Amino acid sequence: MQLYVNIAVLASIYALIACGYVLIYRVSRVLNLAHGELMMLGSYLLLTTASLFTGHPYLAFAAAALLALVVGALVYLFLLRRMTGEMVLAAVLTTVALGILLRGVMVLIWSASQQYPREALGWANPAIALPGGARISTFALLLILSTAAVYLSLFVFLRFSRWGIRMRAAGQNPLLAAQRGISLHGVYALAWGLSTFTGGLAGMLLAMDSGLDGTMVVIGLKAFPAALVGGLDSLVGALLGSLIIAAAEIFLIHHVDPLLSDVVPFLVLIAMLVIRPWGLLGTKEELDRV
Amino acid sequence: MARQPPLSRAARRRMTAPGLLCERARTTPEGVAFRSKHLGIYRERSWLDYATLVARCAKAFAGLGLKPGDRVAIMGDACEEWAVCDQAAQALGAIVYGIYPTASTPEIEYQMKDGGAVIFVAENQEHVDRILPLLDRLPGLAWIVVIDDAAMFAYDHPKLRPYQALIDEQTGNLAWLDHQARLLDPNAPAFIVYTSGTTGHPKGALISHGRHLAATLSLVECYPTLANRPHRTVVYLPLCHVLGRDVAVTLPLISAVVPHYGEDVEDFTTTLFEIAPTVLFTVPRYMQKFAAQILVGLGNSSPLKRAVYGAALRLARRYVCGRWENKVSFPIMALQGLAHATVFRPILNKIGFDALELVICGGAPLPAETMALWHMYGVNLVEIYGQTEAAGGIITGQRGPFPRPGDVGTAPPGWDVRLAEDGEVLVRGADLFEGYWANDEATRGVMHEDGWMRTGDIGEWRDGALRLVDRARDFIVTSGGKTLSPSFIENQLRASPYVAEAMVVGHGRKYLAALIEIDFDTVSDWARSRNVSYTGFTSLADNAQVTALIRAEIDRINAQLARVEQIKAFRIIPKALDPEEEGEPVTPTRKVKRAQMQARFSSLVDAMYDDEEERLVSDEIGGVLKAS
Amino acid sequence: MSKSLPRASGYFRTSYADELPLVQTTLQRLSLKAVLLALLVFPFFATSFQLDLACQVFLAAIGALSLMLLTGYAGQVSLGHAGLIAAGAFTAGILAKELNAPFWVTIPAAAVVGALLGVVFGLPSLRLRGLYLAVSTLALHFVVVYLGGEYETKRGYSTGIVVDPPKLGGFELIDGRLWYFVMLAFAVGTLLICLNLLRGRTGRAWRAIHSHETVAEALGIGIAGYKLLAFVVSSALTAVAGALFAYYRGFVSVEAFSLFLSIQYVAMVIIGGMGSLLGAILGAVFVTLFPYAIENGMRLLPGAEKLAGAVFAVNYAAFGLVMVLFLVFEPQGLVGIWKRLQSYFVLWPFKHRPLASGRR
Amino acid sequence: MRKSGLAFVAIAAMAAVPAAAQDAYLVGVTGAITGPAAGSYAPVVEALRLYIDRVNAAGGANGKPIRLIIQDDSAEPSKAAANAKKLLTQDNVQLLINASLSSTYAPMVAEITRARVPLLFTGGVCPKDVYPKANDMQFCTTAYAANYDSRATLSFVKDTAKEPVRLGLAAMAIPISRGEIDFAEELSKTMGMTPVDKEIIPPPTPDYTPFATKLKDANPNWVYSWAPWVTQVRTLEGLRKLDWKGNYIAWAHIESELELARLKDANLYVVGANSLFQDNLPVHQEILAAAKAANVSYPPTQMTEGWIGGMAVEAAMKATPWPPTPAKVHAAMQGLKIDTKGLRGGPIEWTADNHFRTKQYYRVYKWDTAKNATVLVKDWFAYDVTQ
Repeated sequence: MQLYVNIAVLASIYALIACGYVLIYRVSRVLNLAHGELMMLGSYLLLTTASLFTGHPYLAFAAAALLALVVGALVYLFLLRRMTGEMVLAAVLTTVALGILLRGVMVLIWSASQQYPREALGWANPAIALPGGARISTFALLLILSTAAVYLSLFVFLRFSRWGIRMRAAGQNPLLAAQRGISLHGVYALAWGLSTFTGGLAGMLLAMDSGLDGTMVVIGLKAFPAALVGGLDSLVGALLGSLIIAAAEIFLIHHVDPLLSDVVPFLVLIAMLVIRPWGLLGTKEELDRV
Repeated sequence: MARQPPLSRAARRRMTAPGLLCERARTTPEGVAFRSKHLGIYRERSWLDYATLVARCAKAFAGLGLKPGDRVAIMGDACEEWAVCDQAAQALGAIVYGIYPTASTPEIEYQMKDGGAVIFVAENQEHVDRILPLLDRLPGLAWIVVIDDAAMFAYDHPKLRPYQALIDEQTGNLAWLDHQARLLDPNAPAFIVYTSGTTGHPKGALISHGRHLAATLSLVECYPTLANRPHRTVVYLPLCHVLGRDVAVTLPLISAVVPHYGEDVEDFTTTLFEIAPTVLFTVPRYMQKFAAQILVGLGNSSPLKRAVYGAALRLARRYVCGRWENKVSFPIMALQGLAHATVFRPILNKIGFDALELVICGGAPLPAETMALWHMYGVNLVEIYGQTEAAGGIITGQRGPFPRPGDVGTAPPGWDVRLAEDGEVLVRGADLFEGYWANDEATRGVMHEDGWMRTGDIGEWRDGALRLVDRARDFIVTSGGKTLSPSFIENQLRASPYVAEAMVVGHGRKYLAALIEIDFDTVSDWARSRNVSYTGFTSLADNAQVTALIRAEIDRINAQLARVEQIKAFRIIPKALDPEEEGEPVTPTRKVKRAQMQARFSSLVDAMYDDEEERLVSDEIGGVLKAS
Repeated sequence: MSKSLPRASGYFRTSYADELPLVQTTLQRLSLKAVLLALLVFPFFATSFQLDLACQVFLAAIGALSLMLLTGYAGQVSLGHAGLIAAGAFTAGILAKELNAPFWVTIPAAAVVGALLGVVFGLPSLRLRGLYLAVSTLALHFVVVYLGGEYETKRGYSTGIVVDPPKLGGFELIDGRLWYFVMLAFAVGTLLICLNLLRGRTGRAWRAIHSHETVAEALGIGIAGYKLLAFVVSSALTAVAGALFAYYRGFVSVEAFSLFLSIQYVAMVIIGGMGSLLGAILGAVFVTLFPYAIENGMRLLPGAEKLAGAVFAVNYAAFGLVMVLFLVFEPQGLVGIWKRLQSYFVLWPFKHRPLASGRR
Repeated sequence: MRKSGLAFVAIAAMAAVPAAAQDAYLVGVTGAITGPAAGSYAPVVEALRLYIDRVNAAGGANGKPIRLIIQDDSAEPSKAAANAKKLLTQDNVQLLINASLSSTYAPMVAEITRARVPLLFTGGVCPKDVYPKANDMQFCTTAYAANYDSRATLSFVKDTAKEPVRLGLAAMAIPISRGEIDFAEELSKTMGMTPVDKEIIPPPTPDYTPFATKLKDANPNWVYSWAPWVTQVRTLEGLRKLDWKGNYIAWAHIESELELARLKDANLYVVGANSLFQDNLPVHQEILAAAKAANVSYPPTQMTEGWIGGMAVEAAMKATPWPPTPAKVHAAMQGLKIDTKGLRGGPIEWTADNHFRTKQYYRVYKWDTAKNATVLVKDWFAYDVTQ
């Protein structure tokens, strides 16, 4: 039973992170390799708001999440907007460079030590017993719930809201969308904002559950195969991919060799790429050349 | 590339071009006769290759029934096949004449009828298309030989023959050609050059083998470097022009000049750049054009670069003045060396002019300003004065190096030049043309019984050198009774980089006015650099800012002119002058036909005077209207 | 991308063979000689640290050139470069350690291993393109590094395999100056291999595949073969760089071949300028030396001593910042700057080439 | 040309080489100041700098200042090698210090062996090379001592456990940690314990629960972890989350003092060689004061290792007559005795063939829920370093 809980937790972590990749890729065909850093930035922002709004943990949390949204939009407006029309690889490398820059800046501001935003907010993280003898920590449960909430609202948003429809339109055919009067820059900025928001949320919840240090960046990268296995432009795919990767990882840890957990997501990924390069639920597309 | 033994004119007069070709092929079979760009590389043709090609072509022509005395017309841009066909026809004793590739259909028809060619050599399908509709009216024309048959797959005319196939099936060789050449009479006519007169139909000047060789020798006599060391030159003037023929066909035979043909004449700037010629034969229009391009290019350059250029130019001005006087102080020379290395040489390198030792410019008057500018850039530009009727030779030429601009030099040995009472330049010598083809009346019009030939140009002597004043009949007498030379003023106007062509009018009028054709390239560059939007030539010509630009240019030129010579009004013609179009008031060599021009743009001309009247009136009354 | 005309007038070709020489004009020949001379003289004036930097640059240049071949010319994106370097380094390290193999065995062996891995890395390219291909190579990188790590741990070389300096008849290659020449020779050799491949049929095929695969196929180019060839050549060269790295640094360890290394190589290619071998070299120089440059630059700032604790974080951030600036403001890369600089002088004193239109 | 400005700045900066002052003892440091591992090594470098600043303020060594030249290697082996090369050949340091991950050791050792400059490890694990019979050039001051640590830990476990020990082991998937835990596994068998499970956990993992689940399922009553602090503590938290109530013993990294107070876990033991700040020795007050004055970005409780490293540098330089050469520094270090003023259980003594220490002292701390404070469970106990 615990195994399934573990899978659920890991899958929601991956899914919450992966939807950030998907949101941006879906509308602008750019792979955001700074997602891990932006995620970490989100959790550091929480650290700062926690010290700003001492005694108001919810306010601090909301402020940090909002800040993450704004940061994402700003990243697009000031940086990625200038990369439109360049090679896709150059845009991807720009996000890599942004990641390096952010990492340096974050060490500069918050130093490289372990941080515990949960303590700063004054919250506890008791474990909850589940039926079947399994246990889960409060924030891990919260993470699962948040992931569910985020995905649900994203589905609703993309399907029914005006901006959501615009985002889908811009993703399907930017030229046509622009001709219909949709502000592409607005849509892209929104996608970046939402992506950083969800990523930041993932970072914050992870940091609340287990602490915050420089390795969070790498966790951001680990969610990447999940997004790709599911199909880089499909939210449902990201969910499914996360589940597959998480399940594969946990079964391997438990039954084969924990060491493999590092390599397995990528092995699953290779297998996927060979069979269905565009992912489980992704759209088959003629990909851009370099 | 063996040096030519110096041969006298008299000796040359006893030779023929095909004969000389055979001689070269025997003495220096491996020497490079010319290079011709084909699919990106410059194919080298040795003298033996050249002679063999000519032999096979001649055999092919003979196979087509060409007999001595028959005429062969060649229409096309300068290319190696042009020269080969020319030599082949001459070798058979036939008479060759070229038709300008830009000639209009009536002109083609006239020249085909006048010359009576039995073979028409067309460079490509474009020229075939021009001749085919005329075939019914040209019963004497037996064959059309097409040099480049790339676009000919859909043509099926019994008179069409592809050049390459003709050549390929022949086995002519040097010995055969030699035999043919020995049969030739040096005094027999070799070719006809149609003079592109500014009035009436062109007249065909008939020129014989020997005299042409002897006359062309005058160039080598004037500029011994041509024979003294190997030279590269670029062929881009049409070969039907006598200067073009000299460069591509005759000079290589009697000097050490190696012609280079580009892939296409249109690309001749590329060809110039790649070849970096050491001598160049050109007409003023090109030198003006190149200068204009350089000036406009510099105008668009960064302020630093412009400042450096400006400084170098000021220095060069001092240097070149001293150079003309043959007194240059050492510091100036050293500084000029510096300026040359840092500024002028890079400029010249861009257009392939940096290796030039000598630029010979003829065919039309060269504006002194243009010449001075090239001298400042360090290009040894000399002006020659010649006429088709001089059989390919020059009447006078500046020896240089770096002669003072303004005259056309002195006559080479063998020519007598004198001025008639009215100032007309008269020339006498042993190597003049034979007469006009089938037009004895015209021949008599220029050839006096005493051997003097009228050139139709007005000249004067200045410091022992001939200075051309004007074409004899091109004078303007204003209503004020002043006699003015329009070409002098036009030359001044043409010296502006923005003016392609200018015609001054004012005969019987109160003042002078000018019709201006703008130089599309430079003006459009200028317009782009100032964000002036335009769609084409006409919209550019219409543009108020362009008008202002030209007005400024004219004002600048007016400042150097006497009061009566000043241009008081001008109009920009709305359309580029196109020699290819029928009835255009311009010759294939882009000489303006005055009468036609005036007729064509009469409304503009009239407007200049009307408008001016109105303006004068409005000036008078302007104050009144504003006051009320 | 046909070969451009010489930059100076007066160079015309009378046969197609004239198109082949790598240097066309006198100026080019002279500058090539000057550069070669400078490269040959440099070690006699440089400190050992500068020599070390130069060696790093040469190593990076080999890697960057081979990546440029693959990405910049054949159009196949790879994020697995570090994996290939690791493969080369481990091949050399393992052979030297286990079999005591001399370097003239290990280096070709590394090339062979690289070539084989190239086939493996290249296979996905037959089905994948663009980012997906990049990700598949990334996955292979993880596999290579995993295997290397397993070897290290299982054999007990927990802090890395120590590789003895290469020996040549009892003579040990440890001198920095000697290493400089060895690295230079390898770098120049790589450059020549790339140049020769690119100016022939192979290079044309790669470019055709890069521009348009379907059209290239229609032209009769064997897409699969040439793609795999690109991977094989690039991987073999990269593995050689890895083997050299192992000998030069004297050790092999998985930690040295992180994903960041792959990113650095991609950065070299892009910062240098896509589709240009010169760009690869410039990119290698820039990316290798830039961190040291920032460090020295920071030292020059007033009060740098006070910032000592923050200097390195700033360095790190500055590297990212400069990369961002480059990508945003200079998408042509260093080679773009170089070309502008060059055309400033080549076009001197013009801004554009006059008479370029060819119109009369 | 605006864009090429960047390149020019870079070139200009390259050209500027800092002038080396030759009136000081020169010590080169390369450490993981940035990068993922920075949390464990940056405080060491910071403390080292602070200590040397104090020494210099007090007149330096033999009247000459000690100049630290610090380089960042981000825990990358090749960067460390390049740093070493630079410090050795351009700055001509007389002593080189490594405060970085163990993967940087091999390339640096290769460099110093050639240059004949002593190398001091102050941040990471002491390599076997400093143990007797020591490698000539390598020295170490850090608390970690491979194999001794596990011996001390397991002996403590054996002494403390009231029932047969079913030992769970947790390592991070880096060679040094895996090697130590493998050793501990074998050792535990000889000591009569039963190793029930060994988890090797990849460094960046978003959730430790799966590993903890497996560990818990093996039902150990003791879990021993010798790995970077992250792995140790996250595994513990995972186990606790799963309601595992057994005893957890881990290595006392520089973070442990704050972490014990944070976790407040009654069954968490830490084994270490450094005394914690709660002892409030004069030297601790000294560190606190210095850290406060310098306004450092890392908690002063993490500065012990760097401080000891500083003590070693000071002692070595004071024993080196002016003008210093690497050989003189090396000679001085061969017979050095560093008084750690209570930061360790005893002095660090180096001999010609032991560059580690003659005696390695250990202490065990844990959190006492009743006292709501960290308490000493077992005071200094020592191992002779002989082999």
